[in-house]
Amino acid sequence: MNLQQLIKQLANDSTESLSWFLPEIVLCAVIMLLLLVRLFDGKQRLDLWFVAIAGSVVSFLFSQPWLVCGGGVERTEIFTGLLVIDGFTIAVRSIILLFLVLFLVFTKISGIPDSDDSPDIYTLVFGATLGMCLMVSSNHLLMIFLAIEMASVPSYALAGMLKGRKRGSEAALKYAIYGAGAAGVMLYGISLLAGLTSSAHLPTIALQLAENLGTMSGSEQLVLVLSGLLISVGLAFKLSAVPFHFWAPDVFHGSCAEVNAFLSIASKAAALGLLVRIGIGVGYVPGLEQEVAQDVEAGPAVVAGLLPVAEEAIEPIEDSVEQEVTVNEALQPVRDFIGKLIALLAMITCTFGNLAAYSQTNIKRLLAYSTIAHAGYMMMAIAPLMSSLGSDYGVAEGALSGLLLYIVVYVFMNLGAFAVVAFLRNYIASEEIADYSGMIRSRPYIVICLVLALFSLVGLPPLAGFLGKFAVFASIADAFRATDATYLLVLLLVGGVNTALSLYYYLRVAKIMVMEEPAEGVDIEQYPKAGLEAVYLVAITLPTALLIFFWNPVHAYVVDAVKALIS
Amino acid sequence: MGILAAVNRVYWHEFFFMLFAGISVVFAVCVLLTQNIVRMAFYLVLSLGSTAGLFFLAGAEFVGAMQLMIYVGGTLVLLIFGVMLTAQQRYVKMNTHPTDWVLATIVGGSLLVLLIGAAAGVDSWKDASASKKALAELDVDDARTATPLGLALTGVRVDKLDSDDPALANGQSGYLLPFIIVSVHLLVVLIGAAYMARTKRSATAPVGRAERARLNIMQMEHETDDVVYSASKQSSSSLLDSDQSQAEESTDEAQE
Amino acid sequence: MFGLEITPVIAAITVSHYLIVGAILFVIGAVCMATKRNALGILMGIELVLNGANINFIAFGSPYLRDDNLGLDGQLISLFVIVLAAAEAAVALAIALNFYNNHNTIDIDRADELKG
Amino acid sequence: MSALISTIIFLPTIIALGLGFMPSKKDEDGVNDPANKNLLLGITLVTSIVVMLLTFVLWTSFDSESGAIQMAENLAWIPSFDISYLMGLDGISLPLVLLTSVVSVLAIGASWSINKHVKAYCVLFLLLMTGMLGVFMALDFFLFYIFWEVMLLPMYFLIGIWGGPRREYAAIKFFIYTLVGGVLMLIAILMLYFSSDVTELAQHIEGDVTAEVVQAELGNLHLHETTYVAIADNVNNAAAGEAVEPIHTFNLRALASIGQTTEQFSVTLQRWAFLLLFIGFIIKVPSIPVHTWLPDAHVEAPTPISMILAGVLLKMGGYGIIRICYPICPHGGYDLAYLVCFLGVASMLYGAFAALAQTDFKRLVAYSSVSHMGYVVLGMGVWSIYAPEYNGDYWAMGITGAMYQMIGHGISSAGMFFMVGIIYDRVHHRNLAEFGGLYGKMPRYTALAMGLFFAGLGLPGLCGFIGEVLVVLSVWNFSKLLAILSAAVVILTAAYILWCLQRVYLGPQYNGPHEEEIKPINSREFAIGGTLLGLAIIFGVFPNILISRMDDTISAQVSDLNTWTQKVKLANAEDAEEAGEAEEVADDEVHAEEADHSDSHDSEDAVEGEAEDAVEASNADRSEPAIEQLSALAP
Repeated sequence: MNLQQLIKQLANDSTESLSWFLPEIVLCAVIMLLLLVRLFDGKQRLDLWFVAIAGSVVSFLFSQPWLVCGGGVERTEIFTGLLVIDGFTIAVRSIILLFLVLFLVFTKISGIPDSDDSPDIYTLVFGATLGMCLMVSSNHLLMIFLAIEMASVPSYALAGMLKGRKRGSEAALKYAIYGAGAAGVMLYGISLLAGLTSSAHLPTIALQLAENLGTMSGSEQLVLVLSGLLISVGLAFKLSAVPFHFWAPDVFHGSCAEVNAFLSIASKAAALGLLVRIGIGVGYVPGLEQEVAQDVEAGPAVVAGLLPVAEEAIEPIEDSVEQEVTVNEALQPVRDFIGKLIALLAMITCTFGNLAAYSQTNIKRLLAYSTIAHAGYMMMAIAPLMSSLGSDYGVAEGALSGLLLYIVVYVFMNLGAFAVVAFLRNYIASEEIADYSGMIRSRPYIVICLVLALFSLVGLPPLAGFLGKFAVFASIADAFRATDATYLLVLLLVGGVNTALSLYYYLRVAKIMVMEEPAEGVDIEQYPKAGLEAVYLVAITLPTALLIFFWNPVHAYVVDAVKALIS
Repeated sequence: MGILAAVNRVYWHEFFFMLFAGISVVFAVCVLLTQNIVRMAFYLVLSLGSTAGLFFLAGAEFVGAMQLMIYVGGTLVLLIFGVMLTAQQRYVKMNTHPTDWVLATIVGGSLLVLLIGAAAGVDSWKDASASKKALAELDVDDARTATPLGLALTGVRVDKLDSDDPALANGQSGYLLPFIIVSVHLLVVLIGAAYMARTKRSATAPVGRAERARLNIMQMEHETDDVVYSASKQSSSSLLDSDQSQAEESTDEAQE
Repeated sequence: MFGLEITPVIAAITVSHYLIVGAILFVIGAVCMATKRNALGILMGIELVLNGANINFIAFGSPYLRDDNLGLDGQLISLFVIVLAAAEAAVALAIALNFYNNHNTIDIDRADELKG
Repeated sequence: MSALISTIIFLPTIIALGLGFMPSKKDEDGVNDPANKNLLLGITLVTSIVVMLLTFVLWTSFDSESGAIQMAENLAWIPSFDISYLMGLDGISLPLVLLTSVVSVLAIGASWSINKHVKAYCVLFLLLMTGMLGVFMALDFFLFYIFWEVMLLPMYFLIGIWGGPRREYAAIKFFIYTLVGGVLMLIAILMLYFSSDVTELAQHIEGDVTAEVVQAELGNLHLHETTYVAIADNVNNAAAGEAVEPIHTFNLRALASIGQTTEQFSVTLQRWAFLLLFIGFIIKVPSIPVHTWLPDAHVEAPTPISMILAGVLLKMGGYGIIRICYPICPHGGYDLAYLVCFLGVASMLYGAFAALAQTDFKRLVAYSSVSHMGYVVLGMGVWSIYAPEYNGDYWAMGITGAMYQMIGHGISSAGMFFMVGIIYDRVHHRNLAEFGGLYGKMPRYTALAMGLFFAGLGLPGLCGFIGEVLVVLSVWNFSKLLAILSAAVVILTAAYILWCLQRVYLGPQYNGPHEEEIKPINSREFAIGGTLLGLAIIFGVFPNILISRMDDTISAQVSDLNTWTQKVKLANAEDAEEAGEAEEVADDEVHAEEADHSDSHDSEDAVEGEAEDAVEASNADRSEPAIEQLSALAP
């Protein structure tokens, strides 16, 4: 193959890839636009928020969430295998972009950032979102690291968004230092993994592992486990999983509620997406069963889409087809390792988050620990996914769709909670739970929205949080039935116990706001009553309260989204 | 070439490896042990600089050059700027708590033993025959990695097309996307850094909700704008310049 | 020691030798992050960690050291790591200076407003 | 398919949403303007009366000759999980639905003492009604769980906002206890759901299997139409030797059928599921050792909410055990019968002794609830304590007794709490030592109170008697010791109730605070108390009103479980040495047996072995003795 052919192939690949990459391109364009518009003097007249919101809506539309309906999206590797597009990518990316739209509306209503800062802040937000979109589609070790950096580095600056504040700058510094350290550790793990398998492309790594796993020496296994642990440090940091959660309460406390919402929702969703990507990426080689079942001729066609150097690939792939029957079976130890590691982390994270939340007096710290706990619940879904990926696709599909449902629900309930915190801060200049007491007298609608969001976070039926939890727990129970692995039963019990544990601290907030007398010295009456805030909150809370009636379509959607991923 | 020359060459390779590795490790240890932030920065420059030598030895001369230019010439200079801006007398030396030392030594030591054990335990990694063979056949033409690197950055991979392992030949990706997307990242980061470093503009007073929100946050922490702003004005203006120029530099270099 | 042939002292250089240098830099960087009180010192520790990883990438990718190597991927990844480290350092530094301006200290142990 | 049940359940919710937009006129302290309060409470009262009238329609249109599910409503809700909106009534749920609607009306009537935040009160009360009614009529496990948890939130706020001094503690305690139970239940639900496969129920069908055939066979399970199609496909595919996906189900009837006629739920699973479900339910009943929320919650709750708690909420636990625990996990129920009976008797004794020791009037009534609900648990547990002398009829009697006790206690305890509430409204304390001599000052009230407390005591001729006697009789045949103990509790009950009546109503004179406030009860209070007392007398004198409607359902369920016992437990025990043969029999039966007991006579032809006679014998004369004995009891 000469250079010309290679370049032609590249051109084809890139053109095809671009059509899947439109949302990211729009995000890039908005970043440029936010920069360029400032060059002209029209800044005083044009509020850049409108540019941002328009960009986010366009980007959301380009993410085409409806494509996955009916399981219509096949797994496609784009940009020469760096990224992968499938139903899961599209769904999570859409959720993140939808959240971006809601978030921008939220910041407009809450007034932070003000019009001076907004161009910079929105640039950072869009930059971080771009990184998150890449996180959920990464298929390559470099892209994983790059995407994490792209999502994290702007977030560090966002945490210190309100300048001139001691707490804000402290939060930003802590976040930046811990985050950079975790990223460095993760990179070291990535280097070991890449060196051991001589590749950075996840499916290739999986193939290499499947080939060599049986003959690995003790030291090689040690390297593999070490690299897995080191990579999990970086991921655990992004997920705020115990024991790498310590930044979360401080950062949440120090930065404003708007940034908290961004960090706790978009960042978590993306980190979970990446976790799934890595788990499936190195633990499973998709599509091999199909190839085996079909005629061998189908092989090259699939591979040609997958890989850049197709013509050379045809010959070897046919060889590998013969071994492929066992590839996914051979990877079972890898999956078990990932599944058990994540199950363990999830249990500790969940329990710790819930216990630590008990003693909090600041609502943002409380919600930070609640975020940690919820990261634990969501990570629980990965365990059944990994345990049954190679054996029982129905179970794996259920687990992944459960996770997706949880993320969807989580967007609304957590955004609702943080929005209330921000709005109340604007009223009473306080984020102490004690100052919220008796708030129902003066702002009943806001309080009812927060109470619904909190009980949804508990997972109380019929609120939406229950549906997420139910889906995740159900998949664990299903996987337990299918595999009889004891750790899944333990996971289920821990999840259940935690649900009950978490009740008390959410309930305490509700109790203080609803049942106690209004706090001394908190004068809320001077501010206008319901307005945009109430409208926004109701719009965010309604999905939480009503999802149970529309559960079936949403469930059908998430099931469609994960279909092409693992079959 | 005679036998003597060949032996000489092998000797030099190992000699330089030991030299660069030694400098790198020794000065890294110095970075760790010194309590003086200015010296720390200096040792770091030496340590990372000699790492570039290791890159050259391993045949990655382009990366080695970039290491010198971006890392030593850019990032570390940036750090040194930071050191100079904050190096008031009392912050130059800050002693680590002894308990931290003990803990860190124990944890770090066991991690080191584990990592070295792992690194030195894998057979295919300590197989000297490959390196001997490669060095024996080394030709000046083979050493040009800049061209394939440049091609890879535009998305075309020309190495390993004839690899024995089919899977490895497949898993090669062009790096056009990260090459482009990283520039967007650098732009965002540049704006972020500039935002963090500069004082708050107050060309227009915030109105309505925004004002209320800002005032409330200030009130919550019992701070006022003025005190903080006046303190930050002086240093941040100078930082802004250095910051931008460095970041721009790295952007340019990355796209070379 | 660790199965390495040390007699003759100057044996042929292999991937393992590079990895050991990388591991040492990584661990020193990690210890640096844990022990330094100066925020900039911590940042320097992070640079060491990233360099340790980079040495690994270069070693794994070097055709002089190993047959079934990582190839150009190793060099490319380390290139990107250098660029990303620069970006990260820029932001971290700006944040550190911001912290310095607000607190009039660069001692990370003095960052104790946020507790509980 | 009429939507009567759905109307009953969701009417309160709709009105509650409407009330949310009503103006609420309050002063600074949240005390409502009287006219506004009357309007809001009036709307709520009318709503509850309409609901009650609709439940009377259910009562009259209920076919008491059939033990099957009636008036079922079945909609596909979440087909992907096979969750359907399945509502229906049978003889077990009907009396409880009626009890709920009647007690709700009376509780609203008793709510005029509420002055603060009346709008919120009414909204929460109506939501609570939806939850309670839904629990009793849901026949889908998932739906049941949703309703079960739905009523938590309103109840929490109802206790926490309008309750007594320690209301917040009591409300949180109630909430946490119930949620823990709910979580355990959820885990059991998931375990059962994923182990179930309804295909097996239809596998005995021969020939060309179509959805219609399956529906004809399994129609009494009220599965959804699409499920029948899926089952038919599965059976056909299995016959053709193709792999089939299991069809999981949340349908309570289908789960029961699976639990009794197949081996999908292993013995271990059944024991664990039974235990988890049982804990979840006895938290609600409540039985020791998880009863500690009850005294706090009942004491701190406002009077109408205490009436609801004692009158309705406690019954959900008993209902759950009858409806879910035993039919779905017979192995668990059979093996753990000792545990159940022990808890029942222990609760009875503990509750009675604790009541004796109380000085707080309301706390005494609360502990009497613990004691009385012990009969319910005991009545349900008498299944199999002495297996060799097993006779299913006594269990039917025990269950009937438990059901009757639930209704009777629902009336008498609601009445007792209302009586306590009346005096508390006047004198603002509940210290038994400071009462006395109310007889002279409030004669009508005292008469009502005496009647209701005697009903609680279990005096013949009043509603409490029937249930207790049935339970004790049924226990007698299994364990004399337990029977004697439970009979002895009657003496203890008499002791604390009579002593209490003596201290409060008789006594020389009232010697507590606020003596001037004591005035005769008004007509609203008299109407509510009178209605309760009237009901207590009616159900005490004419037990057949209820029993005739419950009996067929209970005997149907018990006979199914008898069949199971003969086949699985007893046959195995008797033929221990011929274990192999017995298993064969069981296997045959598994395929031959169907859920519908009316078909069971036909299918028994296929049964071979010793179990056959016993089964037929027990089926032939089932349902007779209970009624006969009852008519003998009625004066």
